[in-house]
Amino acid sequence: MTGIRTEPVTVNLGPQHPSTHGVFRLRVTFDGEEIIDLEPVFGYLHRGTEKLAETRNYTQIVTLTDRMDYVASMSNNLAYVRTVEKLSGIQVPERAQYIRVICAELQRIASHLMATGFLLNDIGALATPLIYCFREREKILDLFEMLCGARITLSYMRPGGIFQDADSDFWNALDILIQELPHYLDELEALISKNEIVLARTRSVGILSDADAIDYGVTGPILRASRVKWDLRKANPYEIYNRLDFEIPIGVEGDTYDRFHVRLLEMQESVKIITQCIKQIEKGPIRANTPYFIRPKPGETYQSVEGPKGELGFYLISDGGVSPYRCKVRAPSFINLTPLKKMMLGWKMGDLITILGSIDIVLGEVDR
Amino acid sequence: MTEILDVSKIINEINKELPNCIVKNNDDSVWIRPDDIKKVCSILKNPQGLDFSFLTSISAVDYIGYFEIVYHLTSMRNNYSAIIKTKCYGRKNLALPSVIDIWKTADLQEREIWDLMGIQFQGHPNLKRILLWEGFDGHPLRKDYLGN
Amino acid sequence: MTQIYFVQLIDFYSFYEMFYSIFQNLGFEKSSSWMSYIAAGGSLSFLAINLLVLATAFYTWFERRTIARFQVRRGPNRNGPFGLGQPFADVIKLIMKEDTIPSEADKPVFTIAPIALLAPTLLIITVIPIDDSSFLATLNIGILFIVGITSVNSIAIFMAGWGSRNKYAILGSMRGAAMLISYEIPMALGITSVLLIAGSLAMSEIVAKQEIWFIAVMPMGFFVFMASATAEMSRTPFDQIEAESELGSGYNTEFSGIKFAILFLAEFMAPIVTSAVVTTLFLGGSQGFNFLPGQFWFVLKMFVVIFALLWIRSTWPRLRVDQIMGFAWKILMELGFVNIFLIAIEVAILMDPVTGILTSQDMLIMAGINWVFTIITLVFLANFLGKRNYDRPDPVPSPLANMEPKGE
Amino acid sequence: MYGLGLIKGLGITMKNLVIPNRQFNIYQYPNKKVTPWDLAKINSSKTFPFIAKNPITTFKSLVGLVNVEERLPQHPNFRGEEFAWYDNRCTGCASCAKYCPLGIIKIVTGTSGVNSQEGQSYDLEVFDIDIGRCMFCGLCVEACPYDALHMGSGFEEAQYQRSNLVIDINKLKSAEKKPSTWFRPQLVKQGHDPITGDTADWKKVGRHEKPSLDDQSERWAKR
Amino acid sequence: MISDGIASSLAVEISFWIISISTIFSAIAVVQIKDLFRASLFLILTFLGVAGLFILLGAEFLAGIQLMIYVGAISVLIIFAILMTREIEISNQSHYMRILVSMVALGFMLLAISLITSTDWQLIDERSFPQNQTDEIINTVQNSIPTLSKMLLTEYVLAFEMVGVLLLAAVLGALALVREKK
Amino acid sequence: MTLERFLIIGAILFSIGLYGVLSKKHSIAVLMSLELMFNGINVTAVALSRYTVPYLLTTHSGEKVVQYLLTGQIFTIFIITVAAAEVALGLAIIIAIYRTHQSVLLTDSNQLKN
Repeated sequence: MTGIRTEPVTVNLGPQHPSTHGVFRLRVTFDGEEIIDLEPVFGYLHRGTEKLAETRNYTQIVTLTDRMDYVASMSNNLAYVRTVEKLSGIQVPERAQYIRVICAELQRIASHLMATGFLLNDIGALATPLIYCFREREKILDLFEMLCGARITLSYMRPGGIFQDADSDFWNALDILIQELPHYLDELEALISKNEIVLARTRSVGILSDADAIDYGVTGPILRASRVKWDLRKANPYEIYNRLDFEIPIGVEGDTYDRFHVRLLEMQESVKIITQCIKQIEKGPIRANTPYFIRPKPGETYQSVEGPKGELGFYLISDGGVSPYRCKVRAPSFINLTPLKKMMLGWKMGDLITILGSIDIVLGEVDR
Repeated sequence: MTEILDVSKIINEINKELPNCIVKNNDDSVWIRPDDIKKVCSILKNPQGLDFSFLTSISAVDYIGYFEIVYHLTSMRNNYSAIIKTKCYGRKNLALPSVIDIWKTADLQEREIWDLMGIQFQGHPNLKRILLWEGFDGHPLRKDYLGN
Repeated sequence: MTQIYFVQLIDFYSFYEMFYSIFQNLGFEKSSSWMSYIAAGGSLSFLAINLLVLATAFYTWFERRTIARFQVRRGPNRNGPFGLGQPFADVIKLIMKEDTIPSEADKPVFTIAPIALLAPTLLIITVIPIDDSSFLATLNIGILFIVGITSVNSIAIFMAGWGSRNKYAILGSMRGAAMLISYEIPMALGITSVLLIAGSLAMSEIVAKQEIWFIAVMPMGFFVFMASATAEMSRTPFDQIEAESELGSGYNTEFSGIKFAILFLAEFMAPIVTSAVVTTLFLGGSQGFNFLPGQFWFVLKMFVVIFALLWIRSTWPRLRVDQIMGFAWKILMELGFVNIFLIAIEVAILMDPVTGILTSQDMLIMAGINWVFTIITLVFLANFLGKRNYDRPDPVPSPLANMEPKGE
Repeated sequence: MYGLGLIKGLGITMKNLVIPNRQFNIYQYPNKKVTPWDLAKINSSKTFPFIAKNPITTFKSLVGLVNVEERLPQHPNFRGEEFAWYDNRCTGCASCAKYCPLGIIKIVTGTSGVNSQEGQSYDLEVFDIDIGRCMFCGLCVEACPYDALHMGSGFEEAQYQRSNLVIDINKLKSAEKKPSTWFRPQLVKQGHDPITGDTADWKKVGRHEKPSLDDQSERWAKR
Repeated sequence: MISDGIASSLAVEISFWIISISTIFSAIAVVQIKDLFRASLFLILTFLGVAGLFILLGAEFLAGIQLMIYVGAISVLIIFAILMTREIEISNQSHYMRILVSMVALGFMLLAISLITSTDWQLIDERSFPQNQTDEIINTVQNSIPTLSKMLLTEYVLAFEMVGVLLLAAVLGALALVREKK
Repeated sequence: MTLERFLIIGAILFSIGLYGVLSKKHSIAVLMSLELMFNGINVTAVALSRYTVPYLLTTHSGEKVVQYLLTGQIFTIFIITVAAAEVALGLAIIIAIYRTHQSVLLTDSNQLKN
């Protein structure tokens, strides 16, 4: 490409910037409008979750995981309690597993709605699709409020199950939501994914090839957008996912549009999963008999779930005490940022924002 | 279901090319000599061999006497996983070869380990503090870090 | 003409005569001429500024309410009836805020920039004929004046961006200047096609010639003009100058207090002024049914245009900066040229060579030809452009992953 | 066709503008503008008689000057501030303090007091909850073996100073007892709803009742 | 006749002086001010002043053109160039010969002024041409745009076309010069 | 003094521009001064066309030559157009020079061939 070369300008995008999705900072060097270099700067929200976890007992850490990916607390809880259960050999009752899966999928819809809305906001749609998305997300948050009394920081799951059974309010509201949601998702798709301006802004922008995606270790919708059909719900079925029938949507070439479209499709799959769960669920206990102070045998385990952002894993090492010896979090948002430079170099400033938006980071998880 | 690959297969594969680099092993993980970690990783990544194309995560654990670096590997094509470990002894000037040439995903994770555990990765192009600021004193995830 | 006049003719000369007689009666025999010039000018400016500022205040309320409804929200509704007091509360808040100037800023440039942005917008309204009269109705270069005056905007945006010594602001103002210059060309082309039929630069003449509204006569010209006017006032989908998700706030990042209020005023005045210009050029100005005065029809048409702008603003995302420039140079300019070419041929054939008059029958013929031509062109362009972006293969799973357990 | 998507988008936004049930569930907290129709409903009279009787109020509400209070709808499960603490259930065992992940509950017990639930117990001298640092996870409530501590349902606890955010024992004692039904299935069974203003006394909230004297003596005697 | 109405009033006189003084002041500022960006802003002020002079001279069309091209296009181009070359700090220096040059310029100005004032200009008034054309002349001068456009496309059509070609060539040349080869 | 004062303004603008052209180091400043000179000439041309009687008008008094009253304005239109072309080219050259010499000062670009 030829063009007028000008002096490079270094711009600090963030930590306070409307579309860095938190306190993320990018030090970008522009040549005119084109990105010639960039360096992500992290740590503005670092709270030392892993260190804090070493001084708390296994139940208390659930509250810490809420605050990592704060738009998808359920998935964090699920990933954590699954690791603890594996470490200490707790068997979870079936009803609890079903409710966990329903919650995780609801949370996935909520998180994807937020990602889609903010991506559209980054493209410049003046918050209209964002608010349509939030309208639906709000209903899911209302469901969570019925379930566990909180909307964002849920702390719903406990090692061994969940702390409280869902009552009839919840099931009725869930039925209504499941009936309405596909319609709204279709409308959202019609509003956005056929819009020529969105296509012009996102198609073939920030392509990440399949080999690169695996090499850079990205997971979740970004990996699937790059044609890699890899989903832990199918590849390594946890809870009761092997009893459910659902598809893994993949993208065409791994551009921003695919990342965005895969999320739209995944939401519809999640609706399917929830419908099946509602049909299959039976009455029963919701929590295994676990002591408050869990003392697992010395050992270590790594367990991961497919969170909305990608593979969310916990690596726990127990020394036989009441709190883990080491608690390492494989945070998908953090690792998904690795190919940032690969995706962004050579694109314009507007593309930088959309590519970053399509990765869908949450700074609570990036910095932990 | 992602299976954990039989350790003997990994040992065979490594021993074919690099004998004497395995320190010990148990049911699910293999301990490698720290100097050979890069070569072992490239053997494991080999698409014709075990094809561990995906590095799930790198973790560092401080066992007071030594540090253990844990590599969780996944093969996406064959759907199995493995755990490779290595030990670094001492508290100061710890160094380990970087695997960033083999898996690019090691970039941010190795930086994080350097930041929080203080293990240097040789060959990493941009080994700076990541979550804490430059000029921070100490490495807070170490067990002997007291803070201020 | 049995029209009821709520407002007396407010043009410069009626003011002048009024003041002239007043000064004559007061006893300034000799100097009454120039004094009444100054008085007339002053009172006209006062009127224009206050009218526009009030209209802008109302417009901000209208915009916020309308967009809020589009976004399934409520919008401001607390302050006074229907939230109508909100703009005034905003102004009071902005005035009372601390007026910060960055220490590195180019202070005089930084200070003058808001005024330089506001003044051209204010000037435009003086030549708009609201019901057969305007503040300066007799200006015979009316539309040229508008085009010339709007080009000052880019300088003002440059001053604001450069003066605040902020990288976001400079990026925004560089984008702004490039974009405003580019879109002036299609805008001028759109206007030229109007002038070809109207045969005059004066705004009142253009209105008088619209026996059939020009939007019906030349839809393509309207499209070109509307698109470039939207870009000129930098609203979605062309709002690259501010682009709040990319540049923070673009050229007005560093402004606060009363300076920001003035920038904000200029920015929100632009849709009013633009819709007035569009109404005059394409929607027949104050033409309408006789049972209500012309001002009413004019304002009604303005509201329709503003509503359409808001509808678009609340629906469409923003284009990228190179796509915007490409749209101006590759599509709009060509469409503008084609439109002029077409109109020129039609005018040359249909116009009475002696009197130079286009009858309404002629215009109907032109309208028929132009609509057919426009639809054909747009469909052709759409298929031509759309092929590449719409055809997308089905996804093929990558061979690098296999979720089935090994052995199966 | 290229360009149709844009027009379709315009149609969808217009649909959302026009159809009323597409509107976001907006609660105009803390008060709501009302129309004359709503006012008539609130005063439980028919619309037209109401308008005829109160023309001034009708006009005022038409221009949007009449407000009525509107609360945010909450589920009874909502876990909020204003802990509900029943001192005659509490034995001062400090399980809550032990379970708090942040360690913000401070309990000091004195010499023996009497607990209505279990007979003898410690006397609580200090019971401070620093809700400035509380994250409302509810682990303390979950830990309480005697159902003495409950989450509240309030959320309007803004203070000018952080030190005012510490709830001490007097505040806890004197506070209105509106426990949330969170982790208290017995309250759900009773249909308790703290948002409508239900208060619950200590007998109502517990999982177990005070045993009669005979029961007690029998229990100890069997040992 | 032509000097009737607007041109004769004192208000126009006042505006003439305001416009001309500010024009000359800003022209001096263009060459004297240190900061090049501000100098370019003063250049814009000069352009605006000249547009005002055009309006006073009854050439509204030219004033519009002046606004469009000088203010809207040329000055923005200049500012772009200033920002692109990024040497505002070097600023608006003069070289060592400036005193000599200023003497030359001053001398030229004095010469021109003396020539202007000493020449006996043959001004338009009613006596200079036949009575039957007076109305036409007034119409031509006061409503000049139709006449101008007609002249551009009849008498000066060759020049008009050539200017168009020149502009095209200039645009292409500028693009060719500025483009980087790779 | 109606004509003369406009002419004097034109002359002053021209000589200020002349001073700038001859004395400035910065090439963009030179270009700006050049624009000042153009403007001085424009003012002069329009003023002359407004106030003086064209030669043709005096000789061909019987024919339709009234339009020649506007010759000065036509000239100005052409001058403005040419100025636009000149500025575009000039700035392009300046940027090209800046790219090779890393300087915009005329004193620095004293080689024809780099």
